[in-house]
Amino acid sequence: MDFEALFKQFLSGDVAQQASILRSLTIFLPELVLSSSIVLMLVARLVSLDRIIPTHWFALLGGMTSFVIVLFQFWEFGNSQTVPVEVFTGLAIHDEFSIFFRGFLTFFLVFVIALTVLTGIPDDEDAPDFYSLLCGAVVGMMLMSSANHLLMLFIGIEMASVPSYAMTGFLKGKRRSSEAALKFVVYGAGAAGVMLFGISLLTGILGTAQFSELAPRFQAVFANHAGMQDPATRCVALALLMIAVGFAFKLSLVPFHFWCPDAFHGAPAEVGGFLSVGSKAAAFALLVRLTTSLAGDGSGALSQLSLSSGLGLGLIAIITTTFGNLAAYSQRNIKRMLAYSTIAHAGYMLMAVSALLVLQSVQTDLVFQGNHQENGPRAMEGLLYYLCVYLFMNLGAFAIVALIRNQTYSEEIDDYKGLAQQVPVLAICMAICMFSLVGIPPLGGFYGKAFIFASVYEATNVHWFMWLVLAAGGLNTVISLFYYLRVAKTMCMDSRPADAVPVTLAASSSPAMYVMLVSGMVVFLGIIIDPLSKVALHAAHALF
Amino acid sequence: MGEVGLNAYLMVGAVLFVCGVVCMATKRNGIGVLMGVELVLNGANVNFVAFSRYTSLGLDGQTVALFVIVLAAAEAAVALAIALNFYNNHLTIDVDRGNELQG
Amino acid sequence: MSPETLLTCIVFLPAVWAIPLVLFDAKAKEAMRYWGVLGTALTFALTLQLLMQFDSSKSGMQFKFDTPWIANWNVFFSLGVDGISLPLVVLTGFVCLLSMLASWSIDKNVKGYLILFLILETGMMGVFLSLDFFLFYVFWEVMLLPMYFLIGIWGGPRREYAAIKFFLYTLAGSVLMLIAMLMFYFNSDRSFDLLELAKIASGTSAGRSHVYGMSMQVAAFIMLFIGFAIKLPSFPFHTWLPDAHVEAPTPISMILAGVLLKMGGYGIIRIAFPLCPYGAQYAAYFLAALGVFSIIYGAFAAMAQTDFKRLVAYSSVSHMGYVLLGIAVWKIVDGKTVGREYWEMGLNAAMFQMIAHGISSTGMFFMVGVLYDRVHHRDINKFGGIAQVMPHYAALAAVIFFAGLGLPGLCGFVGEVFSVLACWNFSPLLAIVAASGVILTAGYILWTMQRVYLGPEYKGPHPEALVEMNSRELAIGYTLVATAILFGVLPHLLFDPMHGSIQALTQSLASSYETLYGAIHTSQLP
Amino acid sequence: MPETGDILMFLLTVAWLLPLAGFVVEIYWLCFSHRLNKGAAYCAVACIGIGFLCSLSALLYWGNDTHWAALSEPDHHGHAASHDTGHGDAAHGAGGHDHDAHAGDADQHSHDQASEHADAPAKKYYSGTYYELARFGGLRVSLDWYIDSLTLVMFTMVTFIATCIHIFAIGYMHDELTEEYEDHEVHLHNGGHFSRPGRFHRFFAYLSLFSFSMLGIVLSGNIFQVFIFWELVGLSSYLLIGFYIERKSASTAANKAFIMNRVGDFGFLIGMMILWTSFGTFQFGDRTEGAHTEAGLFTMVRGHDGKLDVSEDGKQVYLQDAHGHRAEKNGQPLTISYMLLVAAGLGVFAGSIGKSAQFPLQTWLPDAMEGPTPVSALVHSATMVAAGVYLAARFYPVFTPEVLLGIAYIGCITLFIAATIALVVTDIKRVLAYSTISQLGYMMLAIGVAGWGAALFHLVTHAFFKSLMFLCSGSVIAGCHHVQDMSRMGGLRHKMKITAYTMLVGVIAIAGLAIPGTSIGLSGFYSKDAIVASALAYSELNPGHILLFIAPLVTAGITSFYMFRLWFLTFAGTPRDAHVYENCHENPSVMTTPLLVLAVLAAGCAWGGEGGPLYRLIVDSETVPAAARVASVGAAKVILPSHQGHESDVHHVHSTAGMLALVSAIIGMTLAYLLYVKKTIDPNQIRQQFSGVYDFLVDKWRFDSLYDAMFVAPVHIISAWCVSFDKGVLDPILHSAANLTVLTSKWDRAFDETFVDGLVNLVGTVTYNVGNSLKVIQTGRLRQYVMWIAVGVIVLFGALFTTIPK
Repeated sequence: MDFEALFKQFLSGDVAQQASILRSLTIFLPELVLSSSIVLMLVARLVSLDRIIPTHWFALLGGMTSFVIVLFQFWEFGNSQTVPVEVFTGLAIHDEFSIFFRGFLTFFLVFVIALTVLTGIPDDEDAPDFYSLLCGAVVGMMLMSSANHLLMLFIGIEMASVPSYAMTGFLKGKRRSSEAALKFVVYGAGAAGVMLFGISLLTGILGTAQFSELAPRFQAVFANHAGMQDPATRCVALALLMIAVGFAFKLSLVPFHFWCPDAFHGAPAEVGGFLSVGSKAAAFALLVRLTTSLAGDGSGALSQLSLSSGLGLGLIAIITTTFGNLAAYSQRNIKRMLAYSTIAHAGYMLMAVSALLVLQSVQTDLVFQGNHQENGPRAMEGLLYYLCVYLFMNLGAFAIVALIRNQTYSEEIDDYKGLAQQVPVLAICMAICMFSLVGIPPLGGFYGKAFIFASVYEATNVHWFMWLVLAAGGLNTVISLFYYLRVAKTMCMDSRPADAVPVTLAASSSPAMYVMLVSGMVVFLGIIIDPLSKVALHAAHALF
Repeated sequence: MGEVGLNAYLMVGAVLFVCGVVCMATKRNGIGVLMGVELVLNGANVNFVAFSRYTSLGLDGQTVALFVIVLAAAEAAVALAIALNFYNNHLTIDVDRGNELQG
Repeated sequence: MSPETLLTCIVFLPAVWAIPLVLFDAKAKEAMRYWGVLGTALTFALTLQLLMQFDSSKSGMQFKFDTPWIANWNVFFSLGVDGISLPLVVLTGFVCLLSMLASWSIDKNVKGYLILFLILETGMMGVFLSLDFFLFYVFWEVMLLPMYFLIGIWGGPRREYAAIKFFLYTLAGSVLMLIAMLMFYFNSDRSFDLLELAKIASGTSAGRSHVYGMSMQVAAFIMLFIGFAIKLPSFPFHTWLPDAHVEAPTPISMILAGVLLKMGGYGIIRIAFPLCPYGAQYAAYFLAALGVFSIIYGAFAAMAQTDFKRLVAYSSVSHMGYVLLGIAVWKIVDGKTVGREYWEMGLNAAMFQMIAHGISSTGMFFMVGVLYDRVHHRDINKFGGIAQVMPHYAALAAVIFFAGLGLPGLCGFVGEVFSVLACWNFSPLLAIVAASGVILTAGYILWTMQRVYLGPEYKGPHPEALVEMNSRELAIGYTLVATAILFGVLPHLLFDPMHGSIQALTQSLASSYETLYGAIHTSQLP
Repeated sequence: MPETGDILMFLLTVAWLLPLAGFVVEIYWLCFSHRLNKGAAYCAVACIGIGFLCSLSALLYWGNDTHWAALSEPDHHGHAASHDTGHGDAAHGAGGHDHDAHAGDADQHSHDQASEHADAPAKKYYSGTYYELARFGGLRVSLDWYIDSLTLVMFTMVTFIATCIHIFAIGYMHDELTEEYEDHEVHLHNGGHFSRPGRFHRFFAYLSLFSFSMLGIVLSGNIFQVFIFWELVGLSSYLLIGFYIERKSASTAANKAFIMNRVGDFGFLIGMMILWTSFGTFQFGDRTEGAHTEAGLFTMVRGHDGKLDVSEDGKQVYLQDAHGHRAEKNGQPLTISYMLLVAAGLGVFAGSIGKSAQFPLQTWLPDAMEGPTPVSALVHSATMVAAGVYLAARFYPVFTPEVLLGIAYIGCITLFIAATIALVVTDIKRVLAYSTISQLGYMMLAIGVAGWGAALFHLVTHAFFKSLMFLCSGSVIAGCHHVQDMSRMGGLRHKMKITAYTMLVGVIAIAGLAIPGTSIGLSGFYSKDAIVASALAYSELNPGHILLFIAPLVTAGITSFYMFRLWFLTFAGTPRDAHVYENCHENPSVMTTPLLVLAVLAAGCAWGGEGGPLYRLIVDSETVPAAARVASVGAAKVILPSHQGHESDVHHVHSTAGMLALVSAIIGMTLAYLLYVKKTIDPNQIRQQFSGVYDFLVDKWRFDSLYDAMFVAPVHIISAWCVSFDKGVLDPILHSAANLTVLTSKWDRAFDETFVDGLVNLVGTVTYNVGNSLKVIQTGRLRQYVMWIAVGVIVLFGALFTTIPK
């Protein structure tokens, strides 16, 4: 094939509803911007430009630019009749859903960078490394959120994970930090390996790695013979399971959560905040995409598949939530506690996915659809809303932890006694975040939870098991009250011990502003729900 | 002696995979653990290549394999760096010595 | 002021009023207190204006105000008031004003206290005014946080225990409520509108022909009832109340007893009954029995207390039992409602009892608080002879306690006697047991008064601190006494606005039960 | 010219509300002027005095308006009444029709009266509504007024006695006019006596409050309203008994009184429920609203002819509408089950039991003597306790013969028990208290044996002489500086003549003495005579119930015995306690004048006996004409004797009964004379001989200890249970629930020591411990983590393999 042919293909793709390489690159612009900002940062240090311009400006600039571009793409989708297209010959897909997540991630990136700047991690020497790792990880997550191919899936996960390993161990001098990093990397690598093996089996049996192809192929393979006696079925089941392990690792679902508490404990709070939100969001995006495309139109064997996988996820969700809440209760170190709460919340969100799958399994049942319209998108909307609120409340909590750590050099909950008397701002914002994590109106956390429970309730019409899921959700909400309240109580009701290190933070100082902004967003999302939920629903529609 | 079939390759891949996992779970030496990781990944690679040869998967498989090799390298690099850092702090690479974080 | 904005103002004025408090200097305590008083006073004034503009001849909702809130889930921000919610709204404004006036004893972190207080008021107003189930739920929970902190920070020695107990009970209840809410939402073409849901339940909705299934109604009713019974509080769910009351500071106890407990009764009348008539009827006897049991049980428990505040708390359990009793006296004989007028009387009595209890128990807690502020203990056996040193106070306290005792001419009487009178039609046995409550109530209240107020001299600690009430306290005391007498002598002032709405409620419930009953017997329902 | 009813209503309402106004003024007297002048007293006296004038003028107006038809010969009147009420027509119409010599002069005049009133027939009673309390659909609760001759008589009596007692109290409470009132009965823990500012104004405020509530009962036009004021008199009696709040005994007695009344009210409430549910109204009289007339309770039960309309099987009673026909509701005739009607009657009567201290609730009244003596005179002898009787009489139409039988026996038991106890009591006030109970028993008995008129007759006379005697005792107590024990008195007649002889009048009156042969005696004689007579008539018709005649007869003797014993011990003989005798003195005129006035009335109020004006006035308002015998249809087969006309049952036996009663009274008196004056028999001997009986009586038949054991103790035990139930059962239930979940979950270690209190701690502990034990999994060992991956995969695969349907 000669050059013209290649060039022509570059300009205008040769396959239907696949974007040409050029178009793909334009669509890929946010990621490109981030990557180029990474390069810029490294070069800047090479020419020691970072002595003049602090490195984080580059990172901030890159993050903001890419966010703006994503916004523009979203707007483009909004009013012109742009249709979802597969980019890079079907490796990735470009639709509202991916845009939503890419926007989410870049937005989040900006906030994290701002936080790191405020808390002074890292120092100027390491700043370029740190921010390039950060941006790289975000790029990986964006790939995850728009992956359309099992290879892309793997690359995305790896790209997201590898920098996180490094960031976890970023405090080089600290024993704990390095230990955490080691555990994280080994565990992560192991999980990745298992996942990859699963992918290899799946692709092998179905003969494709394209998401859009999976469902039909599955139909084709299992149209005639289903059931577990069939080796192929068993093999596919195993493969899916192994892939699930990869996701479970990313989402820190029980029993693949072990890395999470240790990594969060060892890593700086900022990194913890980043991991707990970013990688989780991306992983959920990917999970949803994969499962929905596996469920396909939910006819025949697919319905069977999505129902059973949905129930399986439901079971795991129950275990994860309960485990996370129970384990969190007895923690002394707040980062560890937040790690377990992260696990628990992953469980809540997983409930949404399981509800989605269970509902998808009956989408051909028209009678059911008759009186339960568009329940799939609803479930997704719940998930997305939850993620958005979760961004703010968790980031807020971690930010406050980091700020207090900077002054007291302690992350033990007991050292937070009576902070309300010294820094009411932090205490109040922490209380807001905590109660939002419990899920108490009028704080944003409640609505995400309520929406998810709503779709779980609807799923109970399909399978009784979902009642258990619902009950577990409710029960855990009550249980989780204890340890979240404990933090609020320690900060607001106990009195500050005389010998405790005094903490000072002017309400007008920029860190205080930051914290107030974040927790203010939590309240805001608890009062003005409409816009975000509309956007979320819109994005969710792209999947169906 | 007939032609070697797909299953043989898959068997090799599976064996590699299991070896890798066992190695990860048993080795106390950090480097050894990382090698286990490599084994697991390569087990998967064998599968990919085999499938691309025998099934309708086609070239995709081999492409994936190539990508995986690269990723494995990158991962190994980071992992080794972290292991080195671990050594600096603990003066050993015995992974069991890192048990401060627990509970 | 235009009707719609009026309600919105009533709901949000206190919260908005709290914002400027942030700017106050932490030392300007007096200023902040007056600011708070001003805010509650304005709110009370607004509620009074609502009372003025309210047309008690209409039975339906008035001042309705709708605007979409969460369009996707078609949740509306819809407020409205009818004869059932109006008295409670006014009561809320009234009690909040009084307890704000009683808040001078609070000295620790006044700013935070006032802010939480005002947010709490917004929450309570919202609960009574919202016509959208989701909105109702949100407001219901909004009260939770301020209350938690108000008890937990400004409370007594075991405040944290009490606070978390309160929090836990309420949260557990509201999780159940949430599930019930979802049930109705998904069984009603995605609607949270309470009126619409009630229409569907009564089968008179334009959209749908069939009503909710029986099993669903029973399940939903049980969940809702537990959620509300915890707030009420009714017998097995009452153990949070004594702790919360004992530990909470005086003004907060006043609000707890005066308003928060009413939400339980209000929820049952406004939501549990209209939305699941079948479930309600199914459980009616149980409810009434529970109410009667609470009456007796609370009275007995009160008699054995030595902590003054705990005693009053248990008396609340006993008094709210009449509310439950009055609500539940719905007699059905093969599908037809028998003696609807008596049930109507019961509901009226229940509402009246809620208001009356709002006045009397607020007063009782205030009176206990006055003593506590002076001598800093609440051990009844250490008191005595208070009437000798503080005659004026003792006289006011006596009136309030007699109001609690249910003495004619004071507000306590009408609610209790009417609910008991209405009960005979429903079940003579229960009526007799409930009537025996009058003896017990007299017993423990008189005994308490003898031990606390009568006798030659006060032997407890800090006798020097026993000085007559100051003018602010006198103002509160006299206001309470005046209202107690007013409603005791002219109960129709209260019955007139309620009457229409309650009549409509009973009629629609009766008819809806008949339709459902018919449907069951022609077996159109699961 | 306004309606007669309205004028009466206006006058009585003024009389009723004035004391309330007085109360408000007096209670705040201390705010306006200083506490040490008698302003409060004058205010109170003024209020009640004006009240008396109003009610008297009301009575006169009414009489004038009806040409005193009530005073005419009863048989004509009775005939007229029955005939008139047949058409719901007027009493004074009867006055117009009768051609009797008595009203001869008024004849002409009355004719045109009748003709001019023919078109607008006035009723036997006037009633109306003040305002509605509440209205539920057809049901309405309101404050009404109901005025007939009984109301008027009661009003006049109450206000008059109250006025006297108020005036007396000015003197009696004089020593309260001080800033430093030394109370010698209260000892402080530092040994000294208790001293407090005086409470003059407060006493009169309470008295006014009481007068208001009492008049409220008399005036009220429906049973619910009666209940309201019923409670209010309870309150004011509570306040007055506990007037010396610093005395433990006083406050305890007050509580006892209130709670025991509440026990009665419990029954009252049940009765009201039944009436309310089955009649749908509380009204006594019919109420005309525009066109249609709504029947009141009395009409519903008795119709216009005063007969119960009982169904054939005797199970149901048909209700009547305002026009005297069977009431119907959408075709169905309205009925009430006969048993239910009986229950309602008994319930309402239970209220009377509590209020007028009948067996078994009599024990509170003697303790109530803790209050100042004027209170005992007004509240606990003359008026409030009589309210029970008044209610029973007022509600007579609703009582079936069975209920009446019950009332009779309650009264019978009470009068005997109380009299016997009075034999041994030495506290002068308590003797009177027991005699009060006993006399109330007489009234109840009378009502029970259908002696409706007799009962109320006795009520009024008793009010006079009993209040007289109480005031006398009060004056004795005041004179002897608060000595109440008769065993320390004696010979006081030399020192305080007026008191002594006025007291004697009262004693003779209550003893029912008369000049033998002639039927001329003091008021008590006539009224007791009437009661005994109707009792005899009753027991003649129902030989089974002969006891109902024996008991009052014997008790008549006992009564005169202990009353004379009281008088002899106090006034006659020689002083037993020199100290007391020396210091005692006659009281100022402000206290003695009321005694004289009351003495006159106690002597003469019943002049003419059953032919006299008082009896006629009362009987005029009898709602159930007892012209003929009434045989019961219910369970108890009793026949109620007829009362009116010369051939009535009562009339036959009247003379015999009177004779017997007189004889026993005289016997009693002579006995007392022999024991306490002549000392021919030594009381102490008897005391020793019958020591068992004596102790029994001194212990008041052991009622108090019995009730303590039966009610008070159990209540406290139960309440202790309730609390421990909260602490010990309710929370543990939640504990164990959580406990169970814990055990099922594998991590059951170190739980038990942490059960502290309450669900929260427990669930807290549980979660905490579970969490702790979860920590074990998080070993921190990397290789185990990795191991978990493999294990996880295998386990999950196993799970999948087993669960996926084949």
